[in-house]
Amino acid sequence: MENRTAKPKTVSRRGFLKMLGGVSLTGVAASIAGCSQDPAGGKGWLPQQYQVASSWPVQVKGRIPIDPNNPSIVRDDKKCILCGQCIEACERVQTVYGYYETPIKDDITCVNCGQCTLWCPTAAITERDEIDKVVRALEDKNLHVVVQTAPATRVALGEEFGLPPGSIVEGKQVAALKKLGFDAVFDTNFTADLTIMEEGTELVRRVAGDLKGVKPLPQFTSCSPGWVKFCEYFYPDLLEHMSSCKSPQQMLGALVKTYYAKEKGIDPEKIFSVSIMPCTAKKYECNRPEMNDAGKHVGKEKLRDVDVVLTTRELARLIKMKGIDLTKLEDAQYDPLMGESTGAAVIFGATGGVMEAAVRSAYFLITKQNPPEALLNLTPVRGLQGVKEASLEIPGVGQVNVAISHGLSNARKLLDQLREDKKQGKPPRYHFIEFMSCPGGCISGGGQPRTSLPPSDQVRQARLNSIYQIDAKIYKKRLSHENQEVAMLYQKFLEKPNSHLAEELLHTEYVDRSKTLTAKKNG
Amino acid sequence: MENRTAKPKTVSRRGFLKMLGGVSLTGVAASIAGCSQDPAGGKGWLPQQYQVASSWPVQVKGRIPIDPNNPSIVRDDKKCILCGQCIEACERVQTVYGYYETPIKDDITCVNCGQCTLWCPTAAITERDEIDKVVRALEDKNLHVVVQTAPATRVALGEEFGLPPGSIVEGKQVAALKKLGFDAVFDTNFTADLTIMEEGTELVRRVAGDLKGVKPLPQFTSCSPGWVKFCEYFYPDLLEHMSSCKSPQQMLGALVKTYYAKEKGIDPEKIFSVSIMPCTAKKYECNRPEMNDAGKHVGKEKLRDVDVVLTTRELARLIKMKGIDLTKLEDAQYDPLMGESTGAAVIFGATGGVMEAAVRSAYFLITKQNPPEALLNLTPVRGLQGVKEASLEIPGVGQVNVAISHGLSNARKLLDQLREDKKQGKPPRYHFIEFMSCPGGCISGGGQPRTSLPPSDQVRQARLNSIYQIDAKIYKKRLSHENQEVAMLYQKFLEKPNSHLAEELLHTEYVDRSKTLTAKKNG
Amino acid sequence: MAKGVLVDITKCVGCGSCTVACKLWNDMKFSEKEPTMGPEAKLSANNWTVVRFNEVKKENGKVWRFVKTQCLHCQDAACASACFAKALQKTKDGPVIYYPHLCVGCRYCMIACPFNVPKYEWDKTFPLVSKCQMCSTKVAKGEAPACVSVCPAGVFKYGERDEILKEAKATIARDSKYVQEVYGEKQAGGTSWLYISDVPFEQLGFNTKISSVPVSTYSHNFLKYTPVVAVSWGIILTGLYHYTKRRNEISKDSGKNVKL
Amino acid sequence: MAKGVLVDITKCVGCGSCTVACKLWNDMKFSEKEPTMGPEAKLSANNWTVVRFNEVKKENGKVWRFVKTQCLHCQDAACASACFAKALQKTKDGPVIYYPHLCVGCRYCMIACPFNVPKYEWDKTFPLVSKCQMCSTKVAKGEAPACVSVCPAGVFKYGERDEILKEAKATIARDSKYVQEVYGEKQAGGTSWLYISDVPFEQLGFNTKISSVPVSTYSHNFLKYTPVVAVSWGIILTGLYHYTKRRNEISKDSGKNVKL
Repeated sequence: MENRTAKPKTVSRRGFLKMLGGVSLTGVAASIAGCSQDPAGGKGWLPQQYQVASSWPVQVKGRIPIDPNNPSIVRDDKKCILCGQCIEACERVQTVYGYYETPIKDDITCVNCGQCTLWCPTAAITERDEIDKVVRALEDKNLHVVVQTAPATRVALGEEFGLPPGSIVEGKQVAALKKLGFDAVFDTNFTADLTIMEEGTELVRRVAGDLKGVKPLPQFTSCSPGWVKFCEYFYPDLLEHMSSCKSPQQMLGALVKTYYAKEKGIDPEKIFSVSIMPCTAKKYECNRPEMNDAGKHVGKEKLRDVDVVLTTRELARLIKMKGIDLTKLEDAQYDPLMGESTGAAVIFGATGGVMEAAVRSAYFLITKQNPPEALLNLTPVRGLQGVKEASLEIPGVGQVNVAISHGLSNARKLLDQLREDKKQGKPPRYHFIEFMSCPGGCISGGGQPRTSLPPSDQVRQARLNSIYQIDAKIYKKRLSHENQEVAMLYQKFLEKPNSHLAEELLHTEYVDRSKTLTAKKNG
Repeated sequence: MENRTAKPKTVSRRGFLKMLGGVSLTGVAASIAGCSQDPAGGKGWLPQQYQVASSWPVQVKGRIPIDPNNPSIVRDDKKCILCGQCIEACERVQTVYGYYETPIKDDITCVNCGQCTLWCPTAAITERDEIDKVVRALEDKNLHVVVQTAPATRVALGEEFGLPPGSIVEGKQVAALKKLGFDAVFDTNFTADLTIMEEGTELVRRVAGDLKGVKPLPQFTSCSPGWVKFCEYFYPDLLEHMSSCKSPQQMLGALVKTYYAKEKGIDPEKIFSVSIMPCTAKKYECNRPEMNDAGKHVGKEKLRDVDVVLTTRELARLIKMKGIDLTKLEDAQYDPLMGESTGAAVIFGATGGVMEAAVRSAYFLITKQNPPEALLNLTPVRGLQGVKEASLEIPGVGQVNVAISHGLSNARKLLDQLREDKKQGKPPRYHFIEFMSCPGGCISGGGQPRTSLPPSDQVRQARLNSIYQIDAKIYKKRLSHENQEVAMLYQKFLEKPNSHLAEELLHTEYVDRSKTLTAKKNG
Repeated sequence: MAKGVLVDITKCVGCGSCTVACKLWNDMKFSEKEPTMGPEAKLSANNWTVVRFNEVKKENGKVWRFVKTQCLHCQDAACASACFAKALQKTKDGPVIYYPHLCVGCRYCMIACPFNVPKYEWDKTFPLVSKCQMCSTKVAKGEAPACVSVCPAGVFKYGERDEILKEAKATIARDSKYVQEVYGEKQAGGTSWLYISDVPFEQLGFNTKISSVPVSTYSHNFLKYTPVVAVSWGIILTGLYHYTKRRNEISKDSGKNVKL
Repeated sequence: MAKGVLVDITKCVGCGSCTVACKLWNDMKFSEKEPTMGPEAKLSANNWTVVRFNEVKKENGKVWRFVKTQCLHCQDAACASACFAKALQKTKDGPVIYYPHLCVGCRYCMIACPFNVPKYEWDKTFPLVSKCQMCSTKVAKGEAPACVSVCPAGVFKYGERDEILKEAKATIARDSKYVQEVYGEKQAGGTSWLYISDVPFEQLGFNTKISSVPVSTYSHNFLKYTPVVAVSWGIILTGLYHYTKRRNEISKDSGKNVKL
């Protein structure tokens, strides 16, 4: 560092103070200031990529913006080392950051998927921690605290306790939740089966042309809230394709404070509804203003269908806080009424799983017969390829074409194609498309354990294998329409799929969010 | 923090000093110590994964050991944030860390591949910077400074200057090197073609049974020094399969101080030989004690065949330091004598490329005819699948089986299989196996630009595409045996492939390194 | 020649990378009491740069704008002129830099600065003045300031101030969305940091009342009285050092970390 | 109950993760002058833990062994006994912790410690004593010390000292490669940190001459003279503060950062 101005007349602090006779303090002051003649600052470090002549570009840099009010994720600035990995996740994997123009409007675009929390090497970015809310609810004796667990957490939670990737801990997870004091432990699988009934019926109606003009083909799955928000932001013109079905979490939430409350005679206002999800976007989803259908149904609009969502990681921390060793627990069972599930439900946790489950039951809904063995192991829709397709013969309907994408960069491929096809007036290529926000599906959701950093296909595959193992080997049933508790729900409460009450509690609408950003033109 | 011992009689520093009458200093001292009653320490942070009750395991943690004398990589402790990504790279991708037993012996096991430098989010781990040595050599007027560039740097260097991944900057790289003052710029492609002649001839001899007992089938490629060291550490029993050919870098090094020196009439001691490599292991390779064959040949054993290796990243820094904008340079040509190259040589930079190049010329060596078009685009050996195989019909030989692996975790699959086959006395499955240390091959070597963090298949694929584009569209020739400068080298200097002089300068031997570690038993 | 940085406010997405880079490079801590981002973000002895959040009315709705703030590094720096100890010096490169070993703690610079940039380390036992150095050691090596180099959104242009200013003018001339002014071109005689914006600067918290006459012109006049004034100040500062400090401590509502 | 850590020297690969964790968690800087790893690694006021490299003869060759060093947290801590100001206190949890606000700077602890662990902050204006706290705030929350939690090689076992000691004994009994001694079981009356090794401890720089009688037994005797001695020391320390400091500064050969 050169100082190019004229050499200053050196009046040092020490000299100055000495001059004033403040001798006793002088020594101290001088030694504080030090005798270094360096200018202030520049004593720290930056990652190497930034330390080159500035006229040159830096390849991997900066970090994503995060709204301080983001319901899903938060960042601790002191842990941020500006490595740029969040940008890799957000821009390259999810195609969110960098896909809108500046100046921004009044929103920090975020689909809440939380993949950045899996990529951040210091975990500066984490889920918004809401363990306290759950602890307080559990301690409140006036509350009846209900919990549901997503399909994918049962093949990942164990990793937080030292078990190998993909270890199946379904029964231990239930046991831990009961030990934590939850009054009822339900399985989101139950509403995954219910989703198949609702969404399958909707699909059959779209295919049959019942919903012509309003709900065209292909039908999009709607259970991944990150994907839904992505579509609302970037492809609002295609929202008519989105299934009106709520996600399984929100279906269960709506049923807990209606059906369950009614069956058990509990005041819905006294119910606190928690869900354990592999997903940070679920924290955002449960806060969507319209997600209070149970409340509306019972005339208390302030009630939320789901009160708090904890990620798998938060559940692990809660269990650890309470000193419970998950690995040593005896397996326990989900509670009845909404605890039964089938293999078709558990595969919701895997990319392609919703598709596969839907095909099984759609076959039944159309043909009134159970699908053949080949449809129970629909290998073309499995695995980690970014975009997958399959073509199925269903008697009476003919060829049904389906596609699957996971990771939002892959979603764009199918969406851009559909947009282009529609512009050119071409008939739809697919009848049904499954979209999942996270690469690998929910098993590698933004709320899952950080078992490799950043997430690796090795770990994803181990969890996928366990999901398919539960479907094929562990559960007794593999077809959603055979779920007896779902049948009972229709019998006792909802009547039939897509009934008026089902539409009220289990279906939803979407928001055009394109006004909050200026999407970049593709290409 | 509880203090469970008996409450101490509080004699504060301030009180104590006051008691002594040192009042004037008391205030100062007290305010330095602060009035906080916390114990010392614990004011910092750790990545979140470490901040849980300790009885529970942490999934992603710690860091790899690095010998302070490691010739390839160094680490700056102040930038380390213990994220564990180096372990992901070293243990999961490369299967080095964690694959040996403790207690260790007298070596920090490292294959010098430098993948950790691509995974370290703060670049705390980097290549050992040797730019200074090159700058000093360039400034020394007594030295004739020669440089060679590896096949893969030409499709990556541009990224450091803001060009998109895979941009082809062959001519600009040469221009930059000339501008930096190198006296001759050679192409490692030239010795890649030469390698094909030497290694192809060796393969034909192994297949023909000329080397029976000594050099069995399959033959392993030997141009990736990380792979070679890996085999020396973990599979020394299979070293007889390793081709005796030096890597193209070391062949060129040996020729610069013999053939080139002789042709140009330059004292080999006055030549300073630099190479620009996508690889940190090349820094280690040029320091292997036996890599002084030119020196031995001319009677000066202290001469190194290659004096300094710079990675692509170091070259970029050097160019930036000198204020040269690579993107604005006019393309320049490699210097004659060792500047010609073919498409077969440039694909050395891609996984499967050495194999493909060898097949092209082996076909010629065996049949005396050039291979058919299908063999020039050997798609089964291309792409990013971890282990690839192909089976080729070569007239006169019959079926030739080849396999390719990249990323050392994939190498283990082929090596364990071969070991098992040999134990059971089975005939070899393959004739020829290409092993590359780094996933994707040299285009994603440990010395390449950190264009995504950690390295992504997207960037790897972009570079691969450019490599194959150079082969198919840019270079005039696609067959190593058509390289005229290689032919001239044999004519003027080496006589013929595998000649006595060729063996002396271009071939090498390997070291059993299994004594420096206790390899973990597989499984 | 003097370097400059152009800040294009329309491009900022509010990620705050620049604030983190500043902390990392200058080895300073984050403090929850002094946010570096958001509506409450303020420069302080410990925050050399902050990104202030603004919600402003625009056309038929509201928009969010983020304003990175730091020392503007005036071309003719009032702080440097006011500093008789030469602890603050304007360099040819552009940065106005601070030498702690020369500072006598008189705080004239704080009075002189029209942008209210230099801060006093009130919470230290022996406080000094503190402000952005524009990463002078990096600039001297041909590197951009830390904050500039890390921006993923392309907010900054770094280069010769003359060229940067030309570019700024060309940009606002080309695109009518911009306010037709380059903030910093003339303010206080011109600053090294320049801003362009699509929202009027006064709505974003910029001081738009600053004259284009370099403040140092005034301060030079004023400084002829320096020797006398300085000595008086010096005595006060030295003699009553702990009392002023204590008063300041007590006047803060943070009871927790009261020293002395 | 009192926690302990078992260090199995045979498992250490010398990565130094533990040294980095200590710096991160305790917010301390790396200094090139004071390496935390290698043959020259030494505890200092700024290095609460280091990993010392040793090349030792074994069987027919040489082997490398790495020894993590830090305060051993004696069960009956001489430093705590020697400290009349109670600035050092042995907790029930195991850690011997240091309260800066209680310390008078007498440095008796440094004299008392048989392992030469507490260090004086010679390079600070107002030096304090400095040593490993065994991450007492983490331990209190049920977490392991930072260094322990980050080890990728499984060198450490953290838990109740009693159980850890039992385990150590079982391990060395089971595997003849180990030296048949648990270092720290009895030394100085027993320490919270315990070591097992396949190389004799004296070859790895351990002080093997330490008696098994707690040093505090001596220091308690000695401490009955404390009041008088302390006052004298206090006067010397306070009055001659800057002179001793200066002497120490000058006695170092680092001319560069001489203060005062």
